[in-house]
Amino acid sequence: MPISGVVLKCTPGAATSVAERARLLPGVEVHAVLPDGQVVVVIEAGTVKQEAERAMHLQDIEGVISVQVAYHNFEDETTEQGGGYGIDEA
Amino acid sequence: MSSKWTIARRIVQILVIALIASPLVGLTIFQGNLAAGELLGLPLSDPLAFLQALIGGRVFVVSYLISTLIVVAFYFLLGGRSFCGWVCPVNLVTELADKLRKRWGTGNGTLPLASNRSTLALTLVVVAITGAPLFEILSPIGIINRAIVFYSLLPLLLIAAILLLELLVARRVWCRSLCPLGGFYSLLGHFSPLRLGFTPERCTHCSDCLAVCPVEEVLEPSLAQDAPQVAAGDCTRCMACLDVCPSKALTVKFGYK
Amino acid sequence: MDSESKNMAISRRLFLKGAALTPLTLALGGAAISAVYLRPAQARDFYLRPPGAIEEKRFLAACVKCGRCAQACPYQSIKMAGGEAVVGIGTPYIVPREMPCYLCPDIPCTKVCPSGALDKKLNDVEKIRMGTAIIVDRSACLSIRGLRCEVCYRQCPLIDKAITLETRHNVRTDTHTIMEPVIHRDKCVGCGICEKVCVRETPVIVVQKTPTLQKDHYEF
Amino acid sequence: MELTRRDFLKASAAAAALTAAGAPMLAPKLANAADDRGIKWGKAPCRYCGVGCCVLVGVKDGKIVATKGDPAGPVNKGLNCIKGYFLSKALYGKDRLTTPLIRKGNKMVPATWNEALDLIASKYKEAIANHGPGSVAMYGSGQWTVFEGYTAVKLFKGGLGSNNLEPNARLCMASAVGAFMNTFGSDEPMGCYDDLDIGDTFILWGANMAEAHPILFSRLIDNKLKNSKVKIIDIATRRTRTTQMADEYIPMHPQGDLAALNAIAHVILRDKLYDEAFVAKHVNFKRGTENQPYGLKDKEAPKETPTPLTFDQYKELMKPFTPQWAEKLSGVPAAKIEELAKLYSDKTRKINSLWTMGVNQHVRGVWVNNLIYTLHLLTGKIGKKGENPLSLTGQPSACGTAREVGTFAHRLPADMVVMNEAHRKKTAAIWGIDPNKIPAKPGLHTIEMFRAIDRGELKCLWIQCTNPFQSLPNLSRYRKAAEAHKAFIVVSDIYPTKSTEVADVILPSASWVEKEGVFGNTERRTQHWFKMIEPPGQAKEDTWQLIEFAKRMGLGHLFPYSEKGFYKEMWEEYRKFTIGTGKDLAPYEAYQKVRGLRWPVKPNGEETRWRYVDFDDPNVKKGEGIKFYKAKDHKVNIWFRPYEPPAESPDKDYPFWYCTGRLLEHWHTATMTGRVPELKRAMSEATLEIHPEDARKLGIKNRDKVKVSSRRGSVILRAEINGRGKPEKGNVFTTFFDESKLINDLCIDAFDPLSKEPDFKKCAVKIQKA
Repeated sequence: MPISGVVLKCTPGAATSVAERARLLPGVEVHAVLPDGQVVVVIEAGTVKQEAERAMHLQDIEGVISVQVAYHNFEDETTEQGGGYGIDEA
Repeated sequence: MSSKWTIARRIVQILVIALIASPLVGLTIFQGNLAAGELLGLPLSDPLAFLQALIGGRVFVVSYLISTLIVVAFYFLLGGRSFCGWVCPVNLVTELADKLRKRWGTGNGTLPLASNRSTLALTLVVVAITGAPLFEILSPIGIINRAIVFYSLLPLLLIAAILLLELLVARRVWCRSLCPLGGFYSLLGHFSPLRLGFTPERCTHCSDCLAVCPVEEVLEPSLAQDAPQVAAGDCTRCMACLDVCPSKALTVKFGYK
Repeated sequence: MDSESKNMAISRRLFLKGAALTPLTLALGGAAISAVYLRPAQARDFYLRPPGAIEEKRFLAACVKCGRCAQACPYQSIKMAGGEAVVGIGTPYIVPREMPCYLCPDIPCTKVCPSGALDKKLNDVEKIRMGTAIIVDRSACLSIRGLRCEVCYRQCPLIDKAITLETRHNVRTDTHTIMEPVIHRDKCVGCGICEKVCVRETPVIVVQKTPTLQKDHYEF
Repeated sequence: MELTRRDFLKASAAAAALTAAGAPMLAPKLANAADDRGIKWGKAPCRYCGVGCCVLVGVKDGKIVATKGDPAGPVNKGLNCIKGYFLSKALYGKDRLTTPLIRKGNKMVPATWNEALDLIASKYKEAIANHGPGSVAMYGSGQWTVFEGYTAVKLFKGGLGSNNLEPNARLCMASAVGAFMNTFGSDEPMGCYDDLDIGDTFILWGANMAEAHPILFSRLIDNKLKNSKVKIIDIATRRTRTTQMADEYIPMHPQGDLAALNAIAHVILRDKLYDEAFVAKHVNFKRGTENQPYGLKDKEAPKETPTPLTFDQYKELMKPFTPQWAEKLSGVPAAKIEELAKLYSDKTRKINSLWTMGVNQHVRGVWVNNLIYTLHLLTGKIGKKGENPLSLTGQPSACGTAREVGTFAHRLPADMVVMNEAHRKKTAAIWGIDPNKIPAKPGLHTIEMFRAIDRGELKCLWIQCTNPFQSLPNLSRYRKAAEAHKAFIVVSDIYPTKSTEVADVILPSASWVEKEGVFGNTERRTQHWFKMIEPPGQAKEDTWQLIEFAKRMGLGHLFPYSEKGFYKEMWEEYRKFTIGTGKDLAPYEAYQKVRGLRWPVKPNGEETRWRYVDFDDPNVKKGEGIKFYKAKDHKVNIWFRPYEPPAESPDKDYPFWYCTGRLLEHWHTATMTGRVPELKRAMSEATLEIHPEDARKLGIKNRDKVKVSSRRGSVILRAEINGRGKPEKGNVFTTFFDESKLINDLCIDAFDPLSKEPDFKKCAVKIQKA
């Protein structure tokens, strides 16, 4: 279950529209739009490859200057199943 | 020896309690209590409570004054401390204490009669200085009233304390000596036109009336002087002396002599 | 006669003793009660007075404890204090969490008050000032945490006047609105309905004695 | 703990990113792991409304010890309304039903499951033997899980040979279904909740979202906070909490929607504001049958025979519906109608229409739904991101169960109907039964079902998961019939209700996470949960009850699922109905891990947010743009629907409009929320909202007790003036949750001839001081 926390730096005034578009991408959750024009998102994906793809899509959004990964988790979690009621993500 | 006055008095006392309790069964003839109430639309207010509210709360309401004056006029006409003897529910308690005391022979002391005028004065002074309605806070009358209507039972401890005091220390100490409302009515009653008449010629000097009178200071001076009237404001108008007098030397008289 | 004179003697002695002692006792009692009375703040925390109650210190004197306001209250919101209230014994009070004031349009409690402790002339429920509601625990308020609760707001009899909802973006979810109940002290009558209906175990919105208004010169 | 592992990772990710961005104070607080020790967490959709919020359920020692909003839930992101906040308490009321009860005279006597089920089976057998399968029925719910609804459909339509199966969704969504079907050829919306986040113009037709769809409303308002262009227009007969936050409020007379919508269309046509190319490519015009009765007489069976129209004929027909004409009927000023027409056709605006019970509970409910689609179809404002009509549902699985599984008297799974032979054949093939077993004639719809009890024609009725003897209109007729025991009535529920009062057998049910289940919400999101706790006492889930009954009816073979793979096997069987229909559901496992998926689920397992569009729907090829592939010839219908008056209007004797509805604190008849002390305290009794001026004229003051009477009954309520809702002059409003009031008794049981959905929003009452 690769999960990463990403900071998007945006052109002035574009943060809101960037957040709006980022939210529409699969596996992307917008966590904050900061007043200084940065957008904080969390990417969730099935595989590291898919995750990288999703990060690329973020780069493509109009108004995004840079994509900076601040946190990255890619440990394989498949061994940890069976604890809860349908909430383990493989 | 008849006891028709005592019976009448008991009926009135119980009727008063019944009136106070009447809203509990949904009746609307009487609302409120002895501090202030409304009987069949007629507002009635305790004059001492009025004075305390006026002095302490610095509020003046005309209708409140009128309702107070109605009460003042009523007791002025009846004279003496007729409120104490006929209306006040505490009287039932102190008379019970008196009975028990006589049976057990305890607490035979007596405190001076006039001190309730001092408590009246003190109450008004405390109210004026602190704004606290001294008597309304302690009033066993209010406590009994609220116990009846609002089931506020804890303060009844004060009533129990009065009962104990009277049983163990001195007879009728609350009503005779401490109750400022009693002090107020004794002042008012002093000027009442309705008085106890005394016909010395009929008197057999049996002293039955003196024995039965709850306030010995009332009859004794007048009888000793063969005065035609008993002028004391402290007479509770219990009329026990009338009931007990074998020669009808005591009567009810209207007017000053 | 002998025994009689003896009795008289005793009574005279008692009389003299009483004459000295009684006023002294009474004076001490009065002083004690006055001392108790010097803690009015504590009494006020406990009491929410019925509508139209005059300033607390005067109210305590002006109220003759007749209970007519309580008898006139159709919701039994008004209770009569017992001995635990010390100086306030027998005075009417409202515990909003149990039964708040529902602001009867004709305000019957004030109409029956004989002594003026409750202002008879009060005719407009919006002019009642029993206190003011305050959110005492913002972190426990579900609405402020972004949940759709706002029960206090919807139940407020002066909805959109005494309590309004202030909306702001929920930064955490980024897709929802926080609808925060905001109390307007100039409009709040202190009826306590919000305190009664608050869904938290300990209500986070409670009616308090009107706080001292802090004056400054800023106007917006 | 494992739950939180994922959230923990996500929260850590967000925290790290926020710290990197220089705003660590915004970082989410990481849950203290020690707090969760020993608590096993599971995910589930909320038990209440159609919004479909996700919650996390914490279980310890076989008891729910905590619930919280699920931060991973896409709809609510960890938030809930106040009902959802107290979800677990709804299961732990003191008077949970825990044992089957059988009526002996006036008493309900505890019985074993065998006794109760044997009795029910014998009664059903007797009725079928003597009066045919048409004499037995089942009344279910939009709160049934998919499994419960599916079991009931298979049992009744495929087993007992009776189409007398109805969900309470007939009282709530039937009109929306009718219009989806006759317009698009497939039920349920093309758009989704994302439209609420990205659209900029929202027209609410008689919907109080603020209270009835709390979390969605919070999303809608957030859009407004972020985007100054957003405009929310509330068109209604009553000022509500929604009005308070809307940009504009347009008061309208009851039934005025028919006129106002027609006039908006008139202006769009008159001023040529329509999208000519879109209309030419995608739209057919039709005229339905007019002047249909209102279903006030028993056994009325109105039929619609449509006639095709050309665009020109349609334009000609629409000519009389001028804004001035509409102003008289609807109270909406002509200028406002012109404005709305401009707004609907404004190319620079993403326009959305939102509606729910105000439109659906309507004697011409399908018509109003049709007319809303007319505006979107004429202007081509449909099938776009952030621009769609969206019918909001009321119940957690009105879509997933009642509509998709098809528990209506005329429906089969996945948009199929009993009247269609091909549909019956397909169904029979999946079920492995003789196609002739399924009757071709629709069964009794809800109102007719309860009327048939009164007439003595229906002998047995089994009610599960709903409370009709509080919620039906013209209640006293149906209560009296039930009280006279004109039919054998079985009620499965979790608490005593106004319906168990009249039951002959009461069965204790398992609720929510006491069983495994699947719900489907408004936006086609299918959500799964596991069983987490045991039901109390002998309570059993509704599917078990039905299958045990089926066994006694000799129909056990219809449910050949293994004990271990029960839900998966049933799901996979049900899923067969959906494959290749554009309503494709995912394999069972897929739902166990995610917070729901919106159908049609793509072959790669991804969900579809927008239907009929080439950028998202897998059934539309890239480059095709919009394709209404479920409609005949891929063309959808614009219907000519004129104005017709309501079944009953105020008059001299009954001068007020009476409208009933829902509020935030309670759910429907408060069977569950009424057991939550906090909610009971927050809202304890139904009140009558009345306009201050009307109240003044009647001498009614706030909180006075008033008697409200219609031709059918009366009820005493406290008046509420200037409260949370303010009806327009001449209207009064009240809420139906209060079981001590039975306010629906006053409602007329008139219904839409097309959808058979009763009108709870319009009847005439008088008001007196009590």
